[in-house]
Amino acid sequence: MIWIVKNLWLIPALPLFAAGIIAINKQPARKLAATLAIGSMAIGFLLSLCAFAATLDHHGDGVFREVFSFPWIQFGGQWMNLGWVLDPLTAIMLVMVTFVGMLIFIFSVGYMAHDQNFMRFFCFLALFAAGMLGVVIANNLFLFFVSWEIVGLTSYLLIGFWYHKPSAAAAAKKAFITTRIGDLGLLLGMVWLYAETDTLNFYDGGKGCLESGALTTMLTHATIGGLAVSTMIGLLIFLGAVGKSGQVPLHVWLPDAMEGPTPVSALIHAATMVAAGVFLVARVYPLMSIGGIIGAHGVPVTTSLTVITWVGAITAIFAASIAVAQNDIKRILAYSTVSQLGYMMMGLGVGGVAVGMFHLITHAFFKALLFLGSGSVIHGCHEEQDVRKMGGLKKYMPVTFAVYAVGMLALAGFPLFFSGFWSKDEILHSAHNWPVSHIPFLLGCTGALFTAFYMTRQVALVFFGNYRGHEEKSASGHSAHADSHSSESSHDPHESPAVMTVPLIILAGFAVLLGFVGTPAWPWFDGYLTGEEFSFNLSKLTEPGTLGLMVASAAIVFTGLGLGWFLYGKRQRKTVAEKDVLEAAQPSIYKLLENKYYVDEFYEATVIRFNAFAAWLCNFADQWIFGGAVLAVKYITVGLAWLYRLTDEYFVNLGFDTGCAALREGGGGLSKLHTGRVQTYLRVIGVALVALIIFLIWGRKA
Amino acid sequence: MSPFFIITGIVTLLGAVFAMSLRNLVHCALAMAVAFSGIAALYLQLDAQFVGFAEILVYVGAIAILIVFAILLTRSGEAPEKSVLTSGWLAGIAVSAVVFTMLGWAVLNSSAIPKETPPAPVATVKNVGDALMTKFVLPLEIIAAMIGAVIIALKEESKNENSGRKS
Amino acid sequence: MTALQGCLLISALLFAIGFAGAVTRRHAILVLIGIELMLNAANLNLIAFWRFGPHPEALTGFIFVLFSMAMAGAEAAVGLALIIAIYRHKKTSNLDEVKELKG
Amino acid sequence: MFDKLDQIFVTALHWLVGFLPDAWRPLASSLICIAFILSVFPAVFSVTTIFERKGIGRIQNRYGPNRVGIPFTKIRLAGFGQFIPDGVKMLTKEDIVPRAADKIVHFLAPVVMLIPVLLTYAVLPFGKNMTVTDYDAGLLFFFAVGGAVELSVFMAGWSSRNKYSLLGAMRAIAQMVSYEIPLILSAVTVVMVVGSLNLNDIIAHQNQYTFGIAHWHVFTPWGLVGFILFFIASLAESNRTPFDLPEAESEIIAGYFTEYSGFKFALFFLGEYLGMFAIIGLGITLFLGGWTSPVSFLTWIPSYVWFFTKLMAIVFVFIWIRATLPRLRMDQLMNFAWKFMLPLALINILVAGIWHYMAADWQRWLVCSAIIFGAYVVFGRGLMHNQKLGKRIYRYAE
Repeated sequence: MIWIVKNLWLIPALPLFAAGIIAINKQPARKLAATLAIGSMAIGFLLSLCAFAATLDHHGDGVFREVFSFPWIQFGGQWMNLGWVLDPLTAIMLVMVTFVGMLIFIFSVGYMAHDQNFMRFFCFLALFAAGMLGVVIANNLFLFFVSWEIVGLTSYLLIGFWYHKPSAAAAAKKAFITTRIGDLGLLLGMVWLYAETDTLNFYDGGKGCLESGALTTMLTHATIGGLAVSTMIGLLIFLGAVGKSGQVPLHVWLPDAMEGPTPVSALIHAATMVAAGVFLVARVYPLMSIGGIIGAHGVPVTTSLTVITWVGAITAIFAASIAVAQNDIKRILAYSTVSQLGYMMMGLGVGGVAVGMFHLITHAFFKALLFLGSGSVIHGCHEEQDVRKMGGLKKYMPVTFAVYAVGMLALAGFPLFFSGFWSKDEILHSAHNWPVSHIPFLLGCTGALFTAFYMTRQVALVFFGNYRGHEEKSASGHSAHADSHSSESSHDPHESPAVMTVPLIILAGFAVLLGFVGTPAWPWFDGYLTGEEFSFNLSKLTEPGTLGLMVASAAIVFTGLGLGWFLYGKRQRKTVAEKDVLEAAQPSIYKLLENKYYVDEFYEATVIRFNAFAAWLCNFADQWIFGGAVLAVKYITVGLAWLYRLTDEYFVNLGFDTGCAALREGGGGLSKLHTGRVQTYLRVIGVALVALIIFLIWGRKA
Repeated sequence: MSPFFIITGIVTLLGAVFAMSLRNLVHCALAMAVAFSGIAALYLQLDAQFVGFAEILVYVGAIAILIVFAILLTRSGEAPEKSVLTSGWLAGIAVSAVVFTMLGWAVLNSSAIPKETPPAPVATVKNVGDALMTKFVLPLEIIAAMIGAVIIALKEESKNENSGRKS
Repeated sequence: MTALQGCLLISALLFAIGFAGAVTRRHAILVLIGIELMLNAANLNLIAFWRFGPHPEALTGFIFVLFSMAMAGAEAAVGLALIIAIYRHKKTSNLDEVKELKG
Repeated sequence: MFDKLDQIFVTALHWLVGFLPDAWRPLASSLICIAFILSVFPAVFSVTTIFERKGIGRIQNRYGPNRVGIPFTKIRLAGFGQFIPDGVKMLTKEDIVPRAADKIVHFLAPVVMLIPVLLTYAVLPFGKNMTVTDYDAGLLFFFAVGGAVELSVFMAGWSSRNKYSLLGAMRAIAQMVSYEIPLILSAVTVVMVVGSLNLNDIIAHQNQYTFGIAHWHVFTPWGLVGFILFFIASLAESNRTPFDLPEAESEIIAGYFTEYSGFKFALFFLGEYLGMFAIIGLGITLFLGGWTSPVSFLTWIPSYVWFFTKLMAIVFVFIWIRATLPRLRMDQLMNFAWKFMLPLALINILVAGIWHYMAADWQRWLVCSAIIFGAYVVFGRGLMHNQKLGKRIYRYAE
């Protein structure tokens, strides 16, 4: 048990501790808050590097895995043990989250400089980091779920940071509720898992729920539909991932989440939080893949994995098509993130953990880079977000342009030099070899084409052509902090300060370098994660299968880039109100895409209306049926009471009184009989005797 | 219905009538004594020897004397004032008449009366004594207790009398 | 008219006479005599039924009369004592005047 | 030979009755017996009157009547003819009836006196199987009929409308009633031991001899006490000397028969004596063995002889007592009855009970006599302690 495993809990604890101090602090100490937050992330990053190093020099067979658990609460006879695990998957995520987080913290110091709620912002950011890191290291599904909820909470707080904007508040609520629906699935999965395996620890020395013993029992248990219990639990947990990573049915909250400040979008909705869903599927991959028939490339195929693949593929193509028709710079990137998440899910489904995770890591860097880039563009254009009002920023922001171009090429998947190409190629390669069906592969290719196209459209609209911001300066200006910003004399966009551009440059560097880690020639990343032996071998590149695929994907990328440059680069857009080229060509399809396939309206129509109706029904029932019952009881009791009084009054009392009076008269009458004269008594006795004799004789006769 | 039986019957009835109708109380008492001895004779004829003698001893011997004493003590030996009967005497006689007709009618035509006269039962003093001491010992003791109670009551009675006179 | 019926008739008549006397006569002692007569009529009845009844050897009627006589003796004694006491108190033994419980 | 002598009267009776047809036999025999009683006992009565007057005379140191003899002859039969002139005198005296008297009751009184007394003789056994009617409850019959005498005394006293006679009658009744109880109770002791009310059974019980002496009841402790009580009670019943207050000449003239004279007086006189003879007869049968002889070797003497000798012996004692004992006051008389006689009689019953159940040996005698002696001393002391009997002092008229 190396020291780092024992102290792994320090990594999430430090930001949590920082968030605590910032929250308690009354006066706005901006410098203290910033240093605390960034400091905690830096130390966390160092510790993550140590953990990464520990996993690296492991030279046993199989995957390095160290577990540390401690008894937390006792219910019934059993003790619930919480704890954390250190294995390559955790190490990589730790390094990625802490490094990207640190850079984004540094960037946001500059970005939020003018905001009064600086303290609150950094407190939430630190809290978010703690939650995310907790998710990464958790060895217990319960601890995982707790941190997962903290992450959900902080995303709600950060999206709704500028809560005085109604749209921000609504977006925050929307995000929170949709993720919550997903979390419900996760919760049910967790409970069922606990019911099945009596433990929520992933790896617990053989007894954990992801280890072979528990997995086989779950496999054997069959549920109603004939599906194995493990698949059902897998799908329920995947539902949580769908909610958090914004897959097709529950993706509606991600684009609206752009209401929050750009570093938030960058950190949460690009790099980390949305990746948590993918990380969750990767973490419980053994559960998903158990019992599957091993495909051609040693990748198991099970029902849950096929479901994941299909959902991933559909989300990819769906989000990519919408991104093409968006005009808000951040919304384009948001849809691009949804599409890339779909790719990751498909990668996990077809290629296994390594493929999915490699794309996740590379995407985290270049998507963070793009978001921060858009952040500095917005910052430069005085909070302007609509691409139609920008243009020609190449001249004003040369550094941002350069960095942004690198990010765009990585995302589009420019061959050989950029990481995006290698990770996407891995996914397409696995999808191609997927035995179940070829459609996901085709969807993946078209998705890649769309990605290249909308990225070039965006870069062209933003950085090339002439600046269209002057025309409607007076009209727009809806952003709240615009007044403090107007102090800039010339209304031209300006370059962002160094504190913002330095992290951009670093990120750009990584966006390029990371690709080489997972090339087919030197699959270090794959070996690291799965523990298999690998060697540097250039000839792998030229193998017929991989080479053909690489050439095909490169061709796709070039066509997408050319198409985009042809439509938007050569004929620059002149005015803001000018109709978009595609809109002119195909207005109906463009309208459909622009309105996001009317999914929101659809939900509005069904779920919201149903909810409203249910509410109305409950109200009606409460008021009339139950209320009515109470009223009825009231009237019945009142009636009964009245009845009792009546009977008591007239029957009981009256009857009793008349009875007493009759008795008294009777008594009086009888008393007259007692004259006191003995002879009268004797006479009466005589008469009685006669009567008796008659009775006896007459009786005898009868 | 032997002649002797009829004679004694008539004697007792006459005695009873005179006991009830004579004006002078002492005569009534004596008539009563005659009636009682007549009844004793009837008992003897019904072969109830012991009861007959007991009747004479108790009624003629003791109660007659007692009643005579009472008459003397209440100074009503002499002929009383004008009317001897109480106010509602007519009703009384009517009721007694009705009672007699009822009893008579019942006796005469009731079916339960056995026709033949069974043999004379042997009621010697020995088996009367045995019966008293075995079957009827409880009533015997109760009667003895009763008489004791009466004596105790009378004793107080006499005390009152003394006090009566003194006050 | 069997002997039994004869006896019963005599006792009935005795009873009636006793009752008439007890009810009509004014003097208290005479009422007592009437009652004694009625008692004797009853005894006569008892002995008659004992003599002519089904089980004379059981001696029930016989002994019943003995007890009744003992009772009659006690009763006469108490009755006369009462009458004497009333006479001492009220100076009259005329039943019509002895009506109130007062005094 | 002696048996024939003994049964002479019985055989005579049967002989006489033999002449009549069966239907009439019982009636005839009873009539003959009645005749026998009516003749014998008045005779005995007349003789006793003379014995009495001569006896008392002798005791008072004077001759009794000795003048009456056979008329026109000098033989003066030593006074034994006196009863004839007395009788004639009684019959010829004028019968005075007071005006205020209640005629009927006055007339009926002596009759009602005689009837019960004569009836009592029906039950007495004069000799061996010489009882007129042998009732199973003979003793009860005797007391029942004896009880009726008081009624006549009352009639006599009340009917003569005379304060003295009424007072005398009341006293007589009180005395007779209070002494009747010890009388009956002492008789009860005999009944308890013998176990039967029939007088012949009682005599049969006494008719055994041990060492020549008869088993008379008087020779047993309870028997002795019983006889003495019986004797005293009978004295009182027949209003004889110590208890003759009712007709005490010096007190209230002749008691309840003051207003009687002539033949009614004679009847009263006869009734009194016959009552006495009946009571003595009963005493003899109960305690002195009736007609049995005291000693075994004298049984040849006829049974009736024994009966009458005992009778005359006790009559003589009565006369003796009349001559010697002074008269008792009314309260002394009543106290003696209720405070001494009655308790002693009850104790005697208890002793008879013990006697009956203890084994026949000397312990029985010792226990019974001890109890009786103790009772006598206690009751005696009870009576004595309030009489402050001092030494006799003689007071002569100065």
